[in-house]
Amino acid sequence: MKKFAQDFKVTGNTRLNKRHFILELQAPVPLPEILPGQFVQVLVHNSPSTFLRRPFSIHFVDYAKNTLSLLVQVKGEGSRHMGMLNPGDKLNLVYPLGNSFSLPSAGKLLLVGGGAGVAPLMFMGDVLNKKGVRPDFLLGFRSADEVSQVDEYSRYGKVYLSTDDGSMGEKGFVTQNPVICQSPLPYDRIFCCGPDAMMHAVAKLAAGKGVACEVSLENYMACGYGVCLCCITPTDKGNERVCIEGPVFETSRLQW
Amino acid sequence: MKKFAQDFKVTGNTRLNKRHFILELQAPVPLPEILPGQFVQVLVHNSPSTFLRRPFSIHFVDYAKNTLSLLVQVKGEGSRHMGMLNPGDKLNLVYPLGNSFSLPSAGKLLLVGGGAGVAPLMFMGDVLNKKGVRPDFLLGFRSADEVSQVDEYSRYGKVYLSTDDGSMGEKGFVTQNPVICQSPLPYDRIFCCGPDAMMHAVAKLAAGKGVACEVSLENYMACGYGVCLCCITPTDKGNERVCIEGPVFETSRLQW
Amino acid sequence: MQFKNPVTTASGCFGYGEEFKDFYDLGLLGGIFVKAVTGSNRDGNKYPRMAETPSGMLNSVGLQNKGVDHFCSSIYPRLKDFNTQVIVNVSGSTIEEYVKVAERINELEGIHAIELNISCPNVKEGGMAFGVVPATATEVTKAVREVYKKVLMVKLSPNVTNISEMAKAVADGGADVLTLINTLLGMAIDAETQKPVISTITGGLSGPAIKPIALRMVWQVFRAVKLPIVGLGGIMNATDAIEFMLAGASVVQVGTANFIDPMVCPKIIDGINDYLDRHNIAAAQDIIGALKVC
Amino acid sequence: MQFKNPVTTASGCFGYGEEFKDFYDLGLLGGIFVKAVTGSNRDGNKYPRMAETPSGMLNSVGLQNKGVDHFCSSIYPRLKDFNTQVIVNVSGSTIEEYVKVAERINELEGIHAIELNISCPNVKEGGMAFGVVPATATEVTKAVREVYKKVLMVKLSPNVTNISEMAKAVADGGADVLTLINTLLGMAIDAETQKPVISTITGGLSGPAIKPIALRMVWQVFRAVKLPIVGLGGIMNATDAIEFMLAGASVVQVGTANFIDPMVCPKIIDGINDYLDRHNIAAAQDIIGALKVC
Ligand SMILES: Cc1cc2nc3c(=O)[nH]c(=O)nc-3n(C[C@H](O)[C@H](O)[C@H](O)COP(=O)(O)OP(=O)(O)OC[C@H]3O[C@@H](n4cnc5c(N)ncnc54)[C@H](O)[C@@H]3O)c2cc1C
Ligand SMILES: Cc1cc2nc3c(=O)[nH]c(=O)nc-3n(C[C@H](O)[C@H](O)[C@H](O)COP(=O)(O)OP(=O)(O)OC[C@H]3O[C@@H](n4cnc5c(N)ncnc54)[C@H](O)[C@@H]3O)c2cc1C
Ligand SMILES: Cc1cc2nc3c(=O)[nH]c(=O)nc-3n(C[C@H](O)[C@H](O)[C@H](O)COP(=O)(O)O)c2cc1C
Ligand SMILES: Cc1cc2nc3c(=O)[nH]c(=O)nc-3n(C[C@H](O)[C@H](O)[C@H](O)COP(=O)(O)O)c2cc1C
Ligand code: FES
Ligand code: FES
Repeated sequence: MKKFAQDFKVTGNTRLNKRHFILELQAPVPLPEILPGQFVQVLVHNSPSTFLRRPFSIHFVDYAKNTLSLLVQVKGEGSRHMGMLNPGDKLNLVYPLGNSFSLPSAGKLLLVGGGAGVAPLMFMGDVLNKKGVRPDFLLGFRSADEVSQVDEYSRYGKVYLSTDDGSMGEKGFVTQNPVICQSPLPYDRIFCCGPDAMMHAVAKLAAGKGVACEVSLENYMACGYGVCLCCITPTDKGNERVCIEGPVFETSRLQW
Repeated sequence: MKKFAQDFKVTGNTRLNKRHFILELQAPVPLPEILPGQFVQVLVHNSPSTFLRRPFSIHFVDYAKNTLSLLVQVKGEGSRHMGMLNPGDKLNLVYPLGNSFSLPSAGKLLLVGGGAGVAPLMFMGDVLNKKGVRPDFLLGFRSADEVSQVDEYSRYGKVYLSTDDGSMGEKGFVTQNPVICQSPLPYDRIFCCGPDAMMHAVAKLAAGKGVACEVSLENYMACGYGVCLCCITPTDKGNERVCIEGPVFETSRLQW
Repeated sequence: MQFKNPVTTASGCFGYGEEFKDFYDLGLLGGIFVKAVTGSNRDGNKYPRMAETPSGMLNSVGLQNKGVDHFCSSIYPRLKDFNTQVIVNVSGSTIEEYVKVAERINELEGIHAIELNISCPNVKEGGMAFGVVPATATEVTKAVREVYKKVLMVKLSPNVTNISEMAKAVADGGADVLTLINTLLGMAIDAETQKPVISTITGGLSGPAIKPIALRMVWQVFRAVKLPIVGLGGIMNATDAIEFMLAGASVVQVGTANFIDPMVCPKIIDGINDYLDRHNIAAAQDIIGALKVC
Repeated sequence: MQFKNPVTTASGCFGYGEEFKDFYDLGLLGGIFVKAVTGSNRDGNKYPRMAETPSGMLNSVGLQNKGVDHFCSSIYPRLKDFNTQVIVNVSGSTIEEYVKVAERINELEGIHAIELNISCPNVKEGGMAFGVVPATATEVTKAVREVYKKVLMVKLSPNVTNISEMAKAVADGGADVLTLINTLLGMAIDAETQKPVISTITGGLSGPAIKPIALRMVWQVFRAVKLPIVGLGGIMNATDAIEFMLAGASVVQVGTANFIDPMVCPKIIDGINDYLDRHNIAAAQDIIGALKVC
């Protein structure tokens, strides 16, 4: 699959809440086909303390506007700088990177996301809808003030909410949400992206109930395109590269 | 003399021509007394390739507006970034640094500047005027399109111009300008700031005609406040620090 | 051995080249130094394997590769028709392992040179141990020289008191070309968790941070030993590459920079040509060791 | 010997302290390591003496100072009442010179320690030569130990294959404290003029670029030798300082960072206190060598 390193133009920077914002980025040439679960490597110019690129999942693709969006959580220097970008600014991306979620054209699917890990699920919902599948979403947030975009997700499927403090939706971790606690679990496949602990918990729960599960890992990356071997995770085939063989893995294959 | 490291606010960025611009910077607290010939050390944030501060002469001080100005020539990354600053942006300065030109309260004085080296002469003219002295200016530029601020200098004294290509004023180096070629030279003291070659030529000419001469050196600096010993120049007292004992030196003392 | 231009890619920073086909035509490159190959399969070190540092990074990959048999049977066939020089980075833990790998690579018609990696700081036994003691460096070079009939490059470790002495040691062992430098041994700590950032605690420092050290070593070795030098360490652009050539490198390698900009090598090739034009210099080789020191 | 806090300033990056009085009260500092003092006047190296590098700088000052007599008669009287520890960095080209300087400084009541600089890369004879060979390092330390009765610190060069071995060598010579690291030998070239940037061609690399190497060396020496360590190399902020302490440094020095921000030392002192509060740690010394390696 051909990959590109190009200057995108910032066409929008929308703050969702204190720690999260969405960057809309317009490509300089028509976008190639992009798959849900793929990511980009962002070059954070103008930041003396960010030497390497920063990986971010593709949150949404709008081929008509020729844009892709990133949902970014402010963590350190790199994400902080990205948050200060204004429409018209340039941002260099290497893309599209990684494999993708599997894309069933039938079946009952549950998309589970937590925090900034919800990022790839919007695009996933869109693509599934286009294939004629309406998934359910189970989204976890810290608290009500971080819950956002529920309306947008609702367009693609039914949304279940959890918050750590119970200020909106169910209280507690996503794995405590009734929708995922049902037995038998009425889903054919779970797709999960979020903090490591959450992905482990969901994977375990799914395995216990005999439901297939895919997770999108967020290992530290140097290159993002398979040449440095820094991002590996142990699988049934030995150490595999999260940036090439992943970021999406069938949890049954992982030894984490 | 007390020194400060403070965030200034950009209140103006005026382009003079392709390679030069003037930054007006407002201090966060009332400015201390500043002397002509002194300089600041600028921290160029947001530039991954500028690690050290960049020294710039103080071009003008407006105590009423609580601002100081820098006249900057674009050379590399640091000056390029400074040129992109907008009103409201912050710029961290260490100031006021270095000694100053001598400030005679009488006599016929000639202020000679070339290129960005004219920078400190505007402030010098202002301070001399306040002491009741109207100096003459001899300013050298590459060509007519780099000649600027002649009206401003004219407020403080008579202005003689040279351009390398003769497109305005006299053709050739400042040392070929009739005003400085007179014999005997009707000045009590010459103050010079500009490219190394120009300062050498002016110093030699002045020495030949028995006129005292001060130059402002632009050596490479790491600290700017006397502690690294990187900026030295050999003088009659051994290696002296250009950032503390200078940047202004009586040419008779220099062994350059 | 001919390189069509002096810009090549550093081992461990370009995989086996294939991933970069997605970005540009590999035929543009002077050469490709592929990832380390060892006697048998190695899983490499545990995750996390990298840390970002000021103008650089630490890595501790630990020579992950599937071994020389797999290289010859499965990887070589995909590389052999690349329209550029492919050089194999040969690693090991014992002299026997180096020799075994070199012997096997010697059989591969399309490979005209190996780069003996006696400088990897990220494996417990072997690796760097061979590259910091002159006598052992001579010994391993000699042993490989006996079985390897084509161009033998040896990649030196910068983690030494006297780089010229090491260069002489491998020259004595029969090296044809010297590559310098490999990574400097460094460490990163996460102050919040109070733990090392990478699993092996220490790792190899690369990137622009090390460029001044690499340049100095290239210059020292250029004056001490009369062998061609492949220079690297922190090259990010054409100016950096030219500096290494002025210091004495005949060819340069670009490593970490490939992670920041996958298009960096073609850009460096263009930039060197611009520089030569601008300075009226006929060919890149005219600037090798041309530093004006007076 | 007591420091009121672990933040001190590195030799050659803080003059004799006086210039910083224009910025803040020197009494805030844990200590000040003043510029190198040699046996007699030295003009130092020719201009240019510095080059900017990625996240760092090269310097080649070459121990410019007016000699120990001038230090004792003219500088010491101005330093002796600073409300902080003042440590003199003692340099030389011969063992005799080191001994002579140490003897003179020993007489100064207000100075409780010297730092023996056997690691300056910027002078032809002496300096680093003493710091890269274990036997000579032991010898010079021993000689100074005989005449110097207070706290003897020895500052090590990072330009060695085995830093622990050097640390042991000076410990054997009688050092009380180890300072590490001095600068790494580097080089900068101006591609346009094709000349070296600094007059001595090579110079000493400092700043954040070298932090990973410095941290690694502190950690290695902490485990190898049971002497207190003064750690430095690229410390720019409180987090960096804490990393050095976790790796094993009892005290840190801040060098190049003083050029970027003259207020950096007070900020680091505050930052360390914030960190200790936030992590519920009673005192800075509780994090010395507390790196969690499991
Ligand atoms: C394939 C992939 C997809 C990702 N998608 C998204 C996304 O859609 N939205 C989003 O907000 N974040 C995403 N991340 C995480 C994102 O890359 C990091 O948050 C970002 O790199 C931090 O950069 P920084 O400069 O802001 O912080 P830094 O200063 O680099 O680090 C701040 C903190 O974040 C941690 N951190 C740094 N890099 C990573 C990383 N790669 N993974 C996890 N933690 C890290 C550090 O340990 C540190 O504690 C993704 C990561 C990967 C590998
Ligand atoms: C006391 C003093 C006062 C100065 N006043 C002014 C002023 O009023 N206006 C102005 O435009 N410039 C002035 N300079 C020069 C200015 O500091 C440099 O042009 C600037 O630091 C270049 O930074 P850069 O990042 O743009 O370029 P860099 O990328 O650092 O360098 C670009 C080119 O400029 C040269 N250069 C870098 N630093 C210096 C320096 N300190 N002196 C001379 N050449 C240098 C380099 O060799 C290189 O060729 C002054 C310098 C000193 C020491
Ligand atoms: C992730 C990574 C992996 C590396 N793997 C190898 C290797 O397998 N063999 C080798 O000789 N050098 C290896 N190196 C060292 C590089 O080839 C190179 O010597 C070093 O990174 C300095 O160059 P640079 O600053 O341009 O990256 C590796 C470097 C990195 C960053
Ligand atoms: C300009 C300059 C001058 C220095 N002079 C000395 C010196 O006289 N004696 C000494 O032991 N170290 C000297 N050093 C080395 C520093 O003390 C310190 O070891 C080194 O810079 C690494 O620390 P840093 O990265 O915090 O600067 C000097 C460093 C610089 C940058
Ligand atoms: S990040 Fe380099 S191989 Fe995955
Ligand atoms: S620039 Fe540091 S002493 Fe002058």
